Amino acid sequence: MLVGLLIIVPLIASLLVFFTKGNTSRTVALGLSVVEFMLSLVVLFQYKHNPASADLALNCPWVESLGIHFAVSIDALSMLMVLLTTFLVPLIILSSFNSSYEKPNSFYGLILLMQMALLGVFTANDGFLFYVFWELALIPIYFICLLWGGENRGRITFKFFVYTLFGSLFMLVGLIYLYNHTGFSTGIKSWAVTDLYQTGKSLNLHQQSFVFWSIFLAFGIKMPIFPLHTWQPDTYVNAPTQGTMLLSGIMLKMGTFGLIKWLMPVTPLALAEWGWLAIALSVFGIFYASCIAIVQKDYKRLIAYSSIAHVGLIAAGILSANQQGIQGAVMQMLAHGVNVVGLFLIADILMRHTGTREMEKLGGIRNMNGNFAVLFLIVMLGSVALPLTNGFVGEFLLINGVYQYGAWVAAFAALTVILGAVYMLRSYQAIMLGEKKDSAIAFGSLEGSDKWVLYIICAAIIAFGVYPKPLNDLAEEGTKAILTYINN
Amino acid sequence: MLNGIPINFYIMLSAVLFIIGAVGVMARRNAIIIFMCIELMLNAVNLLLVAFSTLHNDASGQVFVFFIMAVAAAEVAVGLAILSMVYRNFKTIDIDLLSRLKN
Amino acid sequence: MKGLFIISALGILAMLAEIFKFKKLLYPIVLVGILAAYVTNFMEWGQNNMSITMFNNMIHFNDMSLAFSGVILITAFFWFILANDYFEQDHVTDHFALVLFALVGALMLTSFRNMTTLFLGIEILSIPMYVLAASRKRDLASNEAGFKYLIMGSFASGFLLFGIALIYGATGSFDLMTIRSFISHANGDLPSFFYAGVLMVLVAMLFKVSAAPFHFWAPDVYEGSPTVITALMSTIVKTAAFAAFMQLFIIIFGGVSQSWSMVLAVVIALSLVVSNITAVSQQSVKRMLAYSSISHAAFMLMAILANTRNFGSINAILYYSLAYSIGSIAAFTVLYNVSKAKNSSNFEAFNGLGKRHPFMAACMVIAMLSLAGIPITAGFFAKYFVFSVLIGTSFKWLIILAILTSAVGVYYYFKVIIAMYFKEEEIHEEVTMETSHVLLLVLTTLFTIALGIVPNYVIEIFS
Amino acid sequence: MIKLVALIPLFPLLGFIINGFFGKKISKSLSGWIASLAVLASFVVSLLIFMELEHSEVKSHIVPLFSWINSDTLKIPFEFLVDPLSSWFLLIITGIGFLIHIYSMGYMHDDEGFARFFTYLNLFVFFMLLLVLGNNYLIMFVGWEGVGLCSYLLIGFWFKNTAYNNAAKKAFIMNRIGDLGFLMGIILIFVTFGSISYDQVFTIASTGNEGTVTAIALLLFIGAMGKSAQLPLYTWLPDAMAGPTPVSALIHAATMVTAGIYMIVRSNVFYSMSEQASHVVAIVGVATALFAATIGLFQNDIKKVLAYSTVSQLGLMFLGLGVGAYSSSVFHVTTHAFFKALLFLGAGSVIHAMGGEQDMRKMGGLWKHLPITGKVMAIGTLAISGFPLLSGFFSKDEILAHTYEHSPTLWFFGQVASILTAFYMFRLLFLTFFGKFRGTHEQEHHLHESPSTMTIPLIVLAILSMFGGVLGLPEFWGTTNWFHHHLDPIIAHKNPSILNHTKEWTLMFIATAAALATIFFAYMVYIKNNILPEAKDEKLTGIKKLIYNKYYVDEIYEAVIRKPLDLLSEGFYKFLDLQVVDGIVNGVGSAVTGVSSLVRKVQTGHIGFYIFGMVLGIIAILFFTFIK
Amino acid sequence: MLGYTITQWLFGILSFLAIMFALMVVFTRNPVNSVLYLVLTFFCIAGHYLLLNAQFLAVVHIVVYAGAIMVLFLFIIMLMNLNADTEPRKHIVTRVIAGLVGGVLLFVMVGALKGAEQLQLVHGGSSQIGLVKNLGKVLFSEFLFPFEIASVLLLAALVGAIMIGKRDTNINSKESTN
Repeated sequence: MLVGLLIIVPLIASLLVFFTKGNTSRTVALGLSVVEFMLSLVVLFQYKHNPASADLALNCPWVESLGIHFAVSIDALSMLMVLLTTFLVPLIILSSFNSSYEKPNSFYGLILLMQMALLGVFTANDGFLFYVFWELALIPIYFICLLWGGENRGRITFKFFVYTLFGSLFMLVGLIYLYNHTGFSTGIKSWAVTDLYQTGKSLNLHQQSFVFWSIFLAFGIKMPIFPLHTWQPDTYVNAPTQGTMLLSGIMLKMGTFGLIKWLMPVTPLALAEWGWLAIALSVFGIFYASCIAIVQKDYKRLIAYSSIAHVGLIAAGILSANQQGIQGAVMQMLAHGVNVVGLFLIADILMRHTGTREMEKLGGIRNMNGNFAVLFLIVMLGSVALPLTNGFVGEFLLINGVYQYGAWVAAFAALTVILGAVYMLRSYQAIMLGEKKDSAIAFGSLEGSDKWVLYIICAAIIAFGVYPKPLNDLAEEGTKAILTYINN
Repeated sequence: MLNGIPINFYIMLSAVLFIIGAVGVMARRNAIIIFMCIELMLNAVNLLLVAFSTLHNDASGQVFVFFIMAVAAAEVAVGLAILSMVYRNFKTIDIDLLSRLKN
Repeated sequence: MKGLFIISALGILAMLAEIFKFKKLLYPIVLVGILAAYVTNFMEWGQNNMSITMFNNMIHFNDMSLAFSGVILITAFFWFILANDYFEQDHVTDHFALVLFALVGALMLTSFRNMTTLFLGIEILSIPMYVLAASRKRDLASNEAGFKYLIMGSFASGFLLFGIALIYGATGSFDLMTIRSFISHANGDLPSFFYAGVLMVLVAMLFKVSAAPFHFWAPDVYEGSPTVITALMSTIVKTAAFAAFMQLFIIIFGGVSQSWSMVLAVVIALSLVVSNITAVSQQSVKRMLAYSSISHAAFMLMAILANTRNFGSINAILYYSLAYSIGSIAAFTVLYNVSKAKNSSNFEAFNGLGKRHPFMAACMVIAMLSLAGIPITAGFFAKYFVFSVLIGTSFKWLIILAILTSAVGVYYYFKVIIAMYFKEEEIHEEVTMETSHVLLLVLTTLFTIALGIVPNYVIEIFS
Repeated sequence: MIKLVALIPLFPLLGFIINGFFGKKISKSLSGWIASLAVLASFVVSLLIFMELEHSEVKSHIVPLFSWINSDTLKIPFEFLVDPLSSWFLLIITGIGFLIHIYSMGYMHDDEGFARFFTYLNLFVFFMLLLVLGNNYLIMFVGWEGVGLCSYLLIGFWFKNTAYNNAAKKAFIMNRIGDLGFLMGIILIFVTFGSISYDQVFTIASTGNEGTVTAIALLLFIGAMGKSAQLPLYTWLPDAMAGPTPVSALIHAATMVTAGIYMIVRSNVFYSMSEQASHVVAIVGVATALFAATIGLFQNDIKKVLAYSTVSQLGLMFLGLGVGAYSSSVFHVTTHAFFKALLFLGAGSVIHAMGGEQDMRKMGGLWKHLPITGKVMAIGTLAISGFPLLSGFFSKDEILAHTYEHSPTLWFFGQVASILTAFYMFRLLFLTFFGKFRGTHEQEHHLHESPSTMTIPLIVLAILSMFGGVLGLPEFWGTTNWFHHHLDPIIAHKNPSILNHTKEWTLMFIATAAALATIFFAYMVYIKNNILPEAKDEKLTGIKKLIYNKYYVDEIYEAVIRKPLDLLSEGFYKFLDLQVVDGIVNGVGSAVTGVSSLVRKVQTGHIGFYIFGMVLGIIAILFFTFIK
Repeated sequence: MLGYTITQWLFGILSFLAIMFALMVVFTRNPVNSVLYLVLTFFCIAGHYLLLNAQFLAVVHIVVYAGAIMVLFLFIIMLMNLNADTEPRKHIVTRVIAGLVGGVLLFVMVGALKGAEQLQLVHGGSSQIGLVKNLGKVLFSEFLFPFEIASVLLLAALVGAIMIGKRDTNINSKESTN
């Protein structure tokens, strides 16, 4: 029941927020999202206490005749993703306190609606439900980007929408195909995830390949991996900061999460047959996006490309299908979620304080605000996966996992260690260091909410870098569970 | 009274009439003539139905022809009404000039 | 069965209203009448033996036809609310009568059991539609629309009749059940002109549901007709046509599907491509909706193509037509009000609607999402059912094509959304809406979402 | 006490936290003292632990802290290892670290970033301690990257200067290149042995096949090359002199750069197993030693000379490692830490006095102005040059002796590097302290000896540089080499000396003679003949120019790596991404629109055409059904 | 006569005439002539009906088509004053193509409609089905429902025709494009 509450609360919150006005909207939204975070902590507590608790699973028939159930549950993996979501959403809301948006009620309502959909995606145990939530997550973010985005938002958000929708329709076909093959022995068709696993395995290579690619396409676009990524930088740059945070911090994880839960265990044969290609794309994407990030001039776009690089490594880790790879991917998903929100907030702060994100025009901000420089530095270090920051654990495990798939692949993938440092340090230097440029002169001290968000993020970066055990244990457990499905 | 004509002949005859009607619809510009060609097509069908009716010694074919006639009459009534209205507004019933709605 | 009679009576009543001077009362009477028809329709549910003996199996209301009648009646009810102020003009009683007569035809198409009733049903449905399309007498577009519809409709009727004649020739009967048993007894030993007949009937039906390459009339007629009539065409007429199509080709000609399924597949593919591609460059929302209706027709045809025996296809079509009708009504309601205020049905007319009239814009968004097939709207499940029945067949490539074209489809649906929320209005014209229309929008939007959340009640009808 | 080893990194961490959060709010001296005392506390604990270990029977103690990363079979606890090697390094780090902290209080006194400086220094000490204390490779890696970060922060300490920032960035990135090798090495260790904890890995190391072990050793060595500035990853170190001088002393001379040595000594099991890897280490070492020494000959920046000298000395240490003289290398690390820290700090004192001037061409005759500094610098120079009985003499000699044992050729090159070292170091000494003052009048007026916070550490270090050699007196003198015995427990394969005493004596003699001759030569050149380096860089020609410009290695990197990478990136972005990939996506979009505007033309509006289309459709249907 | 029965002769002649007249309908430029040719075609078809023993239907056919519908056509043509050869013709290419398409359609249809060779007209003179009595029985029993519902059709057509034909009472009523 708890898990049902987890999904319902943001929905109710979103409806409530729709009926507020002005600044109350954001306060209410923040309050409710914090409540949701508390709730997720309760869930965590419950999970730690008794993972098999009935509170953590909900399964009621939805469309009985089609075997569709509203089946959601918390396992280790979804617990982590839920925590990530509920942790980030209040931060994202808080980070918006210094921007004034028109129609704040709609804005925050949509964010909370999005949260609901995301939580649904992460907890769904029914293929159909997963798909529905998956698509549902697209709509609020589309409107967030369309209504509050930058200049070219019409065209760009549209491209984003069509691109991702296009992918997910293929996923739908793949899922339906699986569903149609369920109940081979019993005659009862089912959307339950375990049934889909079994069905997937019973298919021959040809069929599995069909399923694999049709589903992979959706995830590949969402993450995104090379060469399906071109919607992403434009969208990130044009979306309002909070939208970008949602997109990169959480929504991106839908793809990687989907890969782990909804693809890997389903098509083992196809994975063996085609995994190399998917990994090759992911790994090439790391190098490719890192290189591109190096030559970016707009800081937000740079982060966007860095995100592609990160997610390439995550995907490669997942596809290498071993404990370290997947666990690393999970850890990196959490870390990346937190870090990238921090980075985009920084981009937003820069924009707000200096009016530009062009790195050529920025410079020397450290002279004006050392505090900000330190916070920025910490977030950046998290992003380049320095040890004792949260990024490191995941990255180490990921490279380890990929290494077990192929040493040279790993070596190539690990170029991100170097290239990541190159573009991150370059941008940090360009923005913060050196003599102060004109744009930096007006850079005063940070507003309270920005500061707090950054504090929290930095605290998280360091805390979970030094002591990742709580998350890591969950990730390990979740990975083991998935691997038993994959290997059986 | 008149045995010995293969049904094929009737089928072919009505097919030919039907196609002549269709060609008329395609080839003419005068809406009334097009209408008449459609009537011709319907009559081709009528003929075929009657032939089959006799073939099967089944009256329902002929009854069906009644309904076609009724419908044809109704269609003509409505059609000519619309046509005259079009003529009123466009001052022509040349179908090639009735092409403002396009693309 | 009784519903059919009630509607016929209502039609005649409407006709007489002018003579007996109760014009003012007519509107409520009609609404109540439609509800009554719906209720009686509903009450007949489950009694499968109605009227077989009474009418020599000319017409037969079983659960399936009742379900489709239900869809048609619900849509009709909504439509009458939409058409509320359309009827404030001249010839109100005539309009009422014509629409009601068309409804009679539509109901017949859900329940015919004989080629005669099929033919009559189609004509009873079509002839009032020809008139209604042309009903703005001094509007050249309306004239042209009515005229085109008439000519092409009659032409298609010719093919229908030729097909029926050939089938009659081969089987010796107009009775569908007889034909069906004839087919199953023949074991494939049928004269080739029988197949030609089937194909000609197919062509005629494809024309009625406006599938490429028999779709040419649809965009022109939709655009030229008065908006409310276009709404009628794209909902009730389409549903009825599909009910007929489905009965013919799943139930009757399902036995000879090998003769028509490939043809149908190609037609579907062509329709998907042509409609979606063409819709992209439309400037008029109305015309865009016309092309979109072609693509929806293609989707419903896919369900027919799948031709599954376990009611999967029928469910899919039923659900699809309901979802599509409701969504269309909502879209047309907004379009009607916008174009009334702005005197244009182009995309530009929608500019800035998101700011000016958020409620209307929101409803339009839901409608567009539904038409685009995005969860959790009704349109999504509609597409889902189609995919799920088709995926078991050898026509999987059609699904891929459908996805590709759906992505294109999103483009033009979202053009409306982008116009409403992203573009600025150039000249401000106050868009006002009657209370009844607000109510209608609320109803249809809720209905759309409810259908998307709990589709059970519709799709489990035949399980 | 050993159980409390966690205190050692904890003190600097606390210092870091206090200074980090409150540095701006408290007075400069307070923050300086907090930082220094934190390191002192660590030093005291280290010393106590060292003593305890010395008297303990068991030479290796694992102190678990908490479980860090667990992934199925990969279990990485956060635990510390106290053994002779780590305890020795603890002493060096905290000891020299403390002295440098004290020195910095004087040196950085006027800097506005005073507290920040100590924050970074403490953080550095913390990471450096983690590096040597960790009981598995990943904790070493943590420290490894951590010190890299601190190095980055401290090189770019004066962040307004773009050149400094570039140097910092370069240091970080070059280190990262090495780190990547290290990381891959760690992973290969895990994949091969199923663990990365030293105790577990080393006990089963012999089960690994030689190819794998070689790969591991080489990957680790790549890491060492980056951190310890070996060819070809050395260029960052001279640039790193951009940082404040105490930083150069602590990080870029005494401690961090020796992390590579520590790592290889720690992993000596692998290197002992792999002949090839050892060869590579030795060759890279000697090449670096020689290469850097030649560059050092012509540098005019006082710190750059020291930097190249550091690179060269590190090369020498790697040579020692490559020939299996692990403890000798550690010994040299120790003595090098003494005298190089001394030299850097002395140089710092000079720079301090000169008001920031680093160019030796503008110095000279400082001996009388800076008496203490001059003297300690002289001691340091003698020590590094291998002047008999000073610390450098013993440690360098050990390495060279072992090298000779291994390969006389390598020994020769090592010896040459050593001679060059003596030459440029004395060049430095003579140019700086002797002759006439060549700076501006204002500078001359300003010259003064540094405050006692700076001179005291110098004196302490000078003493250590003089007498540090007693730790490892050569055994053929009949004394015990304490150092060897101390490190014995951690060396897997000891190779006892096969040289006879005569040979050892000969080698020692050659070394001494060469050093003295070189010193004399330098004296002749710079004091007697008073030959000064060209005042203008442009006037250099030929080889000199080549060497002065560091063999254009930076330029080569620029041309071979950076430019192509930038070009590739631009190509990826401008062409592949925007044109091809996105072009395809957008192309599909515009293709649809384009096709659409074509297709819509089909809808001509003519009924005749429509009917025509329908009939064609019917014909097609009938044709394909019945005729074909 | 040449081995053909009278029926066959009659069939041949009637068919020939029907086709000829039908072609004339299409090819005559003057609409009035077209109408008249169509009436002739209808007479030929009525002849066929007689041959097929559908006497009643033949009569009805003449009455309805020739007597009513065609008169209506003529009436409209006269009303619009189209009694001339001035109708603009489609482009010659269009017409040729139309003819060709017709030919192809015929070819395809012939291909499609084969398979009836084995079926012979089984009943001839003895058949009573075409008589009024018989047809009436069928119409009012079996086809009662369509018969009744056809009244709806006719009503609809009636209402529609009236509505279209009627002049608007208020000419200046709002007229918009919806």
